[in-house]
Amino acid sequence: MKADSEGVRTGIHYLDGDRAAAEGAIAAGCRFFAGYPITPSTESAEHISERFPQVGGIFIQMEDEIGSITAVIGAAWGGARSMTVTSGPGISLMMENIGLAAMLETPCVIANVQRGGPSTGLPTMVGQADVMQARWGSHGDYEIIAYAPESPQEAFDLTVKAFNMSERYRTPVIVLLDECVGHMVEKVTIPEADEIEIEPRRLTKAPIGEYLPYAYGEDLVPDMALAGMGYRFHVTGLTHDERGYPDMSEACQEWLVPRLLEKIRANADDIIQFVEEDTEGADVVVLSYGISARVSRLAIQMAREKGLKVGFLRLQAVWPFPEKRIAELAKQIRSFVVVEINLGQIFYEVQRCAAGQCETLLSPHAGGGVHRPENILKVIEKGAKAK
Amino acid sequence: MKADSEGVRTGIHYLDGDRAAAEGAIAAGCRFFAGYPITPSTESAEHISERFPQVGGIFIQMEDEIGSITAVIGAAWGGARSMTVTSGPGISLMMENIGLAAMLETPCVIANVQRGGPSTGLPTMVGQADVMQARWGSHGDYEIIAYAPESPQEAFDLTVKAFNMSERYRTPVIVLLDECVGHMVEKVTIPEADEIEIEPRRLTKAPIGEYLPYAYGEDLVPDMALAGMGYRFHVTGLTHDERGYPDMSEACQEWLVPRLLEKIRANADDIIQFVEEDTEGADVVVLSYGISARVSRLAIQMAREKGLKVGFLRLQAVWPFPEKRIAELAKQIRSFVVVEINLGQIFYEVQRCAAGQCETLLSPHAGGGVHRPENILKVIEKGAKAK
Amino acid sequence: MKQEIRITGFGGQGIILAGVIVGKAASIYAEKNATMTQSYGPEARGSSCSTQVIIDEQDILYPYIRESDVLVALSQEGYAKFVGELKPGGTLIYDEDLVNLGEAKKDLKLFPIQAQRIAETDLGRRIVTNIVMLGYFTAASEAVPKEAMIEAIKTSVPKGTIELNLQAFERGYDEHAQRQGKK
Amino acid sequence: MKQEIRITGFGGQGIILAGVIVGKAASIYAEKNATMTQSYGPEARGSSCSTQVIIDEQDILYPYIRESDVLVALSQEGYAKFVGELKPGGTLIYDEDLVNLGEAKKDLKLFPIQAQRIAETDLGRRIVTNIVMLGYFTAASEAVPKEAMIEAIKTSVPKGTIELNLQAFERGYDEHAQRQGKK
Amino acid sequence: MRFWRTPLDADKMKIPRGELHIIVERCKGCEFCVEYCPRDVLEMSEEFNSKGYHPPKVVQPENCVNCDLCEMICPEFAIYCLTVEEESAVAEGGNNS
Amino acid sequence: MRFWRTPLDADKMKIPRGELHIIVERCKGCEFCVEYCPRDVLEMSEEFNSKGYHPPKVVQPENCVNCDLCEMICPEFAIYCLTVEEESAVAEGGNNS
Amino acid sequence: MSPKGVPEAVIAAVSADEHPIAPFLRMDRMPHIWCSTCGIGTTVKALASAFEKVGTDLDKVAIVSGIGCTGRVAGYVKLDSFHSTHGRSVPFATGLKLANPELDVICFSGDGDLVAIGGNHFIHAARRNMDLKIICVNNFIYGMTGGQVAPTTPLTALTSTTPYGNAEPPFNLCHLAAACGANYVARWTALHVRRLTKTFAEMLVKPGFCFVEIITPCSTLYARKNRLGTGLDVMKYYHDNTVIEHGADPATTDIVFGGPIICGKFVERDRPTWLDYQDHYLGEKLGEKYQRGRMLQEACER
Amino acid sequence: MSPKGVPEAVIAAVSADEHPIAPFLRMDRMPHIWCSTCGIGTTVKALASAFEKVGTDLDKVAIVSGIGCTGRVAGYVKLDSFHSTHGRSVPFATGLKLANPELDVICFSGDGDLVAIGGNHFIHAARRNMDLKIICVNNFIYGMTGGQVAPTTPLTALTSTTPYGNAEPPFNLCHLAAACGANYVARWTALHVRRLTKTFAEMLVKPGFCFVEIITPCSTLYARKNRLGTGLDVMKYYHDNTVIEHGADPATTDIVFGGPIICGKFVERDRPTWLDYQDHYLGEKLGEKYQRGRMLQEACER
Ligand SMILES: Cc1ncc(C[n+]2csc(CCOP(=O)(O)OP(=O)(O)O)c2C)c(N)n1
Ligand SMILES: Cc1ncc(C[n+]2csc(CCOP(=O)(O)OP(=O)(O)O)c2C)c(N)n1
Ligand code: SF4
Ligand code: SF4
Ligand code: SF4
Ligand code: SF4
Ligand code: SF4
Ligand code: SF4
Ligand SMILES: [Mg+2]
Ligand SMILES: [Mg+2]
Repeated sequence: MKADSEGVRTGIHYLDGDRAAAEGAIAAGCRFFAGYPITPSTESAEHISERFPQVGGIFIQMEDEIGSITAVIGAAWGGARSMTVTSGPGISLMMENIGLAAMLETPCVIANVQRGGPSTGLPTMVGQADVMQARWGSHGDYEIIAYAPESPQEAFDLTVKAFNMSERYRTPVIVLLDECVGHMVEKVTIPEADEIEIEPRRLTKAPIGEYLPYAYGEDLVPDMALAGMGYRFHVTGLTHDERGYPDMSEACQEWLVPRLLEKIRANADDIIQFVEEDTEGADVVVLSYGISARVSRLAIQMAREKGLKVGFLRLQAVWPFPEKRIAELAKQIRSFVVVEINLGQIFYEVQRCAAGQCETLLSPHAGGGVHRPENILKVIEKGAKAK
Repeated sequence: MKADSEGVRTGIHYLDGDRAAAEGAIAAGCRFFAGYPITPSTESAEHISERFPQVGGIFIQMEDEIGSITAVIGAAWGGARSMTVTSGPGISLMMENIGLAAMLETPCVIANVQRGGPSTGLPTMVGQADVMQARWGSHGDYEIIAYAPESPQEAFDLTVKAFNMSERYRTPVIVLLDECVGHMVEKVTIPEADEIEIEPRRLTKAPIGEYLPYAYGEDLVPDMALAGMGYRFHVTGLTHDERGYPDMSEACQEWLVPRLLEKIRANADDIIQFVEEDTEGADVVVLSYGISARVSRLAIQMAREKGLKVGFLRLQAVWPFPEKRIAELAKQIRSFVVVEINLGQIFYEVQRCAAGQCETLLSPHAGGGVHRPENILKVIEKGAKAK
Repeated sequence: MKQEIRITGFGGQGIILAGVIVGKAASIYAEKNATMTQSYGPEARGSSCSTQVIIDEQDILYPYIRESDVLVALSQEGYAKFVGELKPGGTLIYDEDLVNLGEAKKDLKLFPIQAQRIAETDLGRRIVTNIVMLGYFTAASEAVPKEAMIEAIKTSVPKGTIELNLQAFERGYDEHAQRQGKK
Repeated sequence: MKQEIRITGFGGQGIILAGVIVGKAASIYAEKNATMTQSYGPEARGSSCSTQVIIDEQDILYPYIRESDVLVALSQEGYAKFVGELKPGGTLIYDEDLVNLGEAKKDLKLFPIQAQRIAETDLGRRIVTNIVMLGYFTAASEAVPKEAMIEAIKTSVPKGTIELNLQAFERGYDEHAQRQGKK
Repeated sequence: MRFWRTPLDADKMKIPRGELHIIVERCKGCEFCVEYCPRDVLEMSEEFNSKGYHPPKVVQPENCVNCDLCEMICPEFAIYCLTVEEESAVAEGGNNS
Repeated sequence: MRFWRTPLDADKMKIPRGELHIIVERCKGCEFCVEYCPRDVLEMSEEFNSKGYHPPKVVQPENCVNCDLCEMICPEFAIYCLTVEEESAVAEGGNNS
Repeated sequence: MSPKGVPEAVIAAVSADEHPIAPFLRMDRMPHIWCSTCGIGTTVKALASAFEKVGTDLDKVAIVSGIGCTGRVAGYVKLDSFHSTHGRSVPFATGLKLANPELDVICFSGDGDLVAIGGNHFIHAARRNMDLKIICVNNFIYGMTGGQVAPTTPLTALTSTTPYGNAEPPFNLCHLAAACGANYVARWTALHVRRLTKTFAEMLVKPGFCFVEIITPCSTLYARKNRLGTGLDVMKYYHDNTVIEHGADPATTDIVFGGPIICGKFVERDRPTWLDYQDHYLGEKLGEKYQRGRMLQEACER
Repeated sequence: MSPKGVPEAVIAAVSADEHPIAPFLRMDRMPHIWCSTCGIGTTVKALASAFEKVGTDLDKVAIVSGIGCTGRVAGYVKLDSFHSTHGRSVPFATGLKLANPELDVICFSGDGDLVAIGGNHFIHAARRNMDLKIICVNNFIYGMTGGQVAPTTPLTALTSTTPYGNAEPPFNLCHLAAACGANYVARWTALHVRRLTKTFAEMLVKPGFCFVEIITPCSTLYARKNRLGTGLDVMKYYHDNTVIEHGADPATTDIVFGGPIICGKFVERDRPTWLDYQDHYLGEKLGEKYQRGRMLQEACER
């Protein structure tokens, strides 16, 4: 279906990434926001607090991040497309209930505007060190979807996509912004409502009395009911059967949990999004995402000026990880150079998927700023000599 | 130094892993416990609530897990060896403040008795799916130390070790039990106090006025002061300089955070502990930890009866990961078979470190029970045919 | 020789304690290895629960029952759930007031008792049903020496109740001789 | 041609808004690309803060200043911190009441103004210091067309204050001509 | 949509009388119903159900005034009392006890 | 160990008189001291400091009774008043203002 | 197969599904997990009766629980029901209610769930006067995890983490709820089934944050540890020691070990709900532009 | 180099380190980050004066803050000082105090820190009567993050997340603290420097959970958004609108936008502290076997 024109601020704007993500959410039909202020994400919440009362949305500032994420989940079951926005310390606090969202198969979106960590770290400065946490931060096995925009425009676009994927796969989706993208102000073009494709919620059409909350078909995603529709269904964060009833058995666990992973893994190609440039014949492929991707491009230009053959792989989705493509490329190149504002996170994934077929090098940065292109260049040069 | 005999219950006991870990903590000098009940970890807390008032320890049941971990950190700065115990949902809630502990370089121990996840999952049944979370669960870059015992005896031994390592490297250490080991009752031999080596806290000896909380020497670990000693020092979860003062700069971040990782990485050999059996000449090396390691042994016996050459690598420390040893072995064998009660976690690490030098196979289990040895055997058989 | 023992019943019957006593007796007082584990859910409260004890001279690798040698059943549900895991020729010890065998496997060694009734009537405390059963189990299964069991009971039950529990144990132990005598 | 512009001052001077206006003017009303970013710490409150605007016809990859073309300084601290990043021959625009150049680099194009004093005295509202400065900047640097700046101001300041702000802008703009005239 | 049932012919009722139903297998023998029945209609039985609990039994069915207290207090949803008309009420709730 | 200083010769003091100290560079011109000085000792100065704030200046030093209010209320720790003995007190706090 | 000792006839005579509560419960999940004499079931029955009394449209009711013995209620009621995480029933319910204000949203949870780990959500929701009905089964203990001390455990009481007696003063939940702004505050014991039903019925029609505390026997853990006898003995204790005092100042209703239990309706007032406040103030400011959070479901259903 | 407009002499005349507060502050960190007219600094000064008054051994004081403008206090005082995480000053302080009961442990934090995200710890520590001194700078807003609504923001007030006016009723923190069991509860404004100092001095010697709320101007955010004028104007407002009412029932001390601010010492009582309770009950039960949590430092120092 198409976006509701009422919420779509069609036109050209000069917006920061935080606000662009907020506009993306509104365009995608988000009408419930619960959040707790935290730098550098707060602009999103502020923007929404202003916009929502005029588009029929509910904005509530909760007492903390735990309350925020839980209210977001509750609202999803009440029928809202819902969202919260936070940063490092807040996302860590949300981890338990992100697990709940995954377990209940609740469509919802969490934006994490990454700052320098660990702990309180550098609240007003950039980091990209919550990437592995996004995948592994809650206890137990689950899979996550996460997008990492490189500009305010993409913050808008990928937030829309995040909502759509969360509906399609009934799963929490994380938008991994970083402080740079979140606070960077650029031109953002918001299209007409009818140019924005919106994924409808997978509402069940079963007759009352015949609905099974966790029965699923080929695509592994069950249809959803909402409170108040008359189904009188039950859901629980405990291991549960088709009926949504707790079933404390190994057999039920084996039935349930692998599917939670598989519904993402099997559909990875639909979810994954990346930009690949000039990898054909490249010696080195630079892999990056978010703000680091932009800085990388500059380093790549510099390297090309020096005559190096450098390709570029920019992850728009960091999770699921494009394992297959990495493995293929690994066979064709001398090395990957991973550029990220952390001391090695996606780097490990690349290294794993490259499986020794090529070198994997890291151009690290502890946070608080972006890479100096010269430093990336050095690693590219090293990578060009690999093997 | 040696353990304080008052706390050490020398003798032979029939104890479950939870209580054995508690005794290990007491033997290691732990005298502050803050926790919040959660299955299957509660026996630890209960045991300590009974023991502490007789050995001069403070037991407090907090209002939640966040309060618990934070009180544990506070107590460490007040001079106590301190600990908390929890399981899945609780450990997820603790993530923010585990990051604080890492950032402040606070010695303390967190036991996570793993149950089936995600979310509330299978509270009374086993899981091992919090292993990656232990490493990556808090936002930002840091390194963690984590031990995974396979029996109540080892729960005792490794908890003592956990305390010692937390003091030596001034860092939070996680004891990753699992429900099986936590609830399994076996003979536990507690040695004499003077046979238990205790790492003294690295207290500063600097004259008042000359103490720099985050100045460090060769081993990268700064000396500590405690509240009340007269140093009037400051610590913060913000990025900080030698003086412990906040310094919101990229330069300071570059100075601070890489060291937090490096103090663990550079000392990995001292921290890492594993048991290696019959890897010489093996075609397959089974890698496992915790309860799965015991079950694996049975499968290995079965495989050997079939004439397969199978070695065994049992991780007692899962973090830091024994990268070097894996890489070496990979060059000598056909395959690794990773046995864990999850759908692939340490498996990824092994795959990464093996770097394509051998196959890496997973024998997964969704949780709620242990592997059937037959299933592991099948994977071993497959692994023996690899390459 | 390896012995795999299951004790089952419902919450509140002291099943877990029974398992601890057997395991402790074997591992501390009879110098074997013994691993005791339990399965319980929230349903433990008033519903089925069980404990497993593996006794062996060797190291116990796999801590769970693969085929049990002895099943001690104190509830219908527990019996139904676990009788299938008994090995051919295995030992079934059960409270005949609480468990109806139905069409039990043919080749089991059957040891019925009215443990709960004995505890309630003879000893006046239903709470010692489990210990009566342990006495009977000790005599019937010969899995653990009597003396070791007595030591384990002494160090496992609340101080004030040792006497009563030993009495219950002996009563159960004797019941075996009596029943065998009657046969 | 790429333009790298830094505006700096202390918290409360409206530095960030100034950056937004410049960026918006360039990107929306002058059809170039413009990326505006800000550096701020908690110290922003009353302490140094700054904004960067990169203007280019091409895609802007690296969104931060590598060598600035223009520095607009509204505080001593900001001046001291950022004057070094001005490229040889770069443009320095500063409030001469607030910034003491000391031994400034020789080859800069210097544009002093008393923006705060003008705002306070001529316009009666210290709060428009930043807009006075923007007017002066527009005239002095020629980085962004005047019309685009005016449009951007109109859509960026609170509705009720547009008039005042445009007045402030013009006042700053004119100051340039006046000062040039005096030379 | 609502699912609550009203006793059939509620309007025709004259003197409310209770017809007791005990779901023996569900009872956990708490004795609440026996203790708090204002009319001493119930008593604990000697027998036990398959879970080993003693359920109540109806000893004075004619006393029951259908006050519902037993039904309300029972934590197991194991006992309930249906209203029957005076005329039609078979005074032998016993056959249901 | 304690570090609090007591004014020197506290016992010898007769009539408390204040000697005002203003740390001009630290002042943020909030005017609290000026407003709440009970003796109108202070006034905001016209000049501004390097951060652009107007600090206070002492206009009636002889009025100061060393009540410390300015010191207590100043959020910047930018003004303080030391006690001086009547005799020795130079009535020109001005030289410190 | 009939177990020994129970006459066949008795078992056959009635069908469980005939119980009047059957339409309200998931009969396919019976028997429930609660122990013999546990008062949680009684509380559930009272709520069912209150629904009947009020004539609530059960399709428009949602029950949210956290984790705990009481938390299992969500799994047994045949309503839209959500078994969330420990301590989070209130924020979950907040989201649900705000997304669909048509729903009656009820939190049904234990004392530990609501005011130990969930305490912050509890006080803030009360402050906001969020339109939620909070049913708190207070058994003075953490039941589900095996009997640890709760923030409601009276001083000196024995629990598995206070083996020498609780040395920490408990909350008076009614006082806390009232101090934070609840619109309706009442307390009963599990024995007071009729009054409790009446209170539930009142609560169901009362807008705003309503809090009902039910003192309930936990014989397996609390009573056993403290040698209070059987569940029946506990009920008898309630019978003998309850003082009904409607309108009592909540500050005076502390519960001490072995002391009287003051019950009754303590607070009933009419502060506007959160949505009322929003409508009022935002409406005032935005005028026509204000669009109240619509049935947000639309956005999904279109 | 001297900036323009300020005569050299004035600057040179005094040394910052001569300020009587210097021994109490980390002078190497001055100037602090707080805005002009922010009241936090005044509160810090009052605490310093109280220490002096009481003669506290500053080596045995620890200050714990969470995150916020006020939270920065920990970084400026020359004491053992801990800048923990947002909302967690109270449990951090709890651990610190219990590990070393010799210490005076003071939490110095903002309203959002203490009762928004930290609310649960706050109420439980008050219930336990944990021996902590809680200083809450209430500026009605989240300062550090740029002025969002706080659970103390009065109805109708403008903030960056209530652009149309706050439509959510605030907590009365003194009432909350009192209802949960605090031993000492008082409120002043940043204008009441002398009384505040006296209150701090009392608090420092009072055992148990003590709570002092200081209403403080945040001109940059709260006052600006709400057009309340300069910080000085806000101080004048306090001057004109404060009602001092010692012993007032905390329930009657709500603060409304534009209304009077009731100040004073509201509660002073003598409930035993958490450690007192432990000593009493555990000592009673365990007799000689009871070993009070010793200076746990020993375990590290041996
Ligand atoms: C985050 C988290 N911490 C702890 C637990 C373990 N837990 C489950 S229920 C419970 C307490 C139950 O007590 P209460 O809320 O009073 O309910 P009751 O069982 O007494 O009805 C606890 C601590 C959990 N599930 N999740
Ligand atoms: C877990 C977490 N959530 C949110 C934040 C962001 N944050 C920092 S301070 C603050 C609120 C500050 O308000 P208050 O406590 O009233 O202190 P003030 O700045 O007003 O003195 C917030 C929300 C954080 N640091 N950590
Ligand atoms: S309905 Fe009333 S009178 Fe009849 S048995 Fe039940 S409690 Fe007794
Ligand atoms: S109240 Fe219910 S459970 Fe209790 S004895 Fe009566 S029928 Fe049985
Ligand atoms: S000490 Fe008192 S009288 Fe003197 S200047 Fe300060 S406030 Fe005025
Ligand atoms: S109170 Fe302090 S900051 Fe304010 S004007 Fe006076 S000296 Fe300056
Ligand atoms: S443990 Fe207590 S609260 Fe839980 S079901 Fe049993 S009696 Fe009820
Ligand atoms: S923002 Fe407000 S609270 Fe923070 S320092 Fe400035 S005036 Fe103070
Ligand atoms: Mg409870
Ligand atoms: Mg505040």
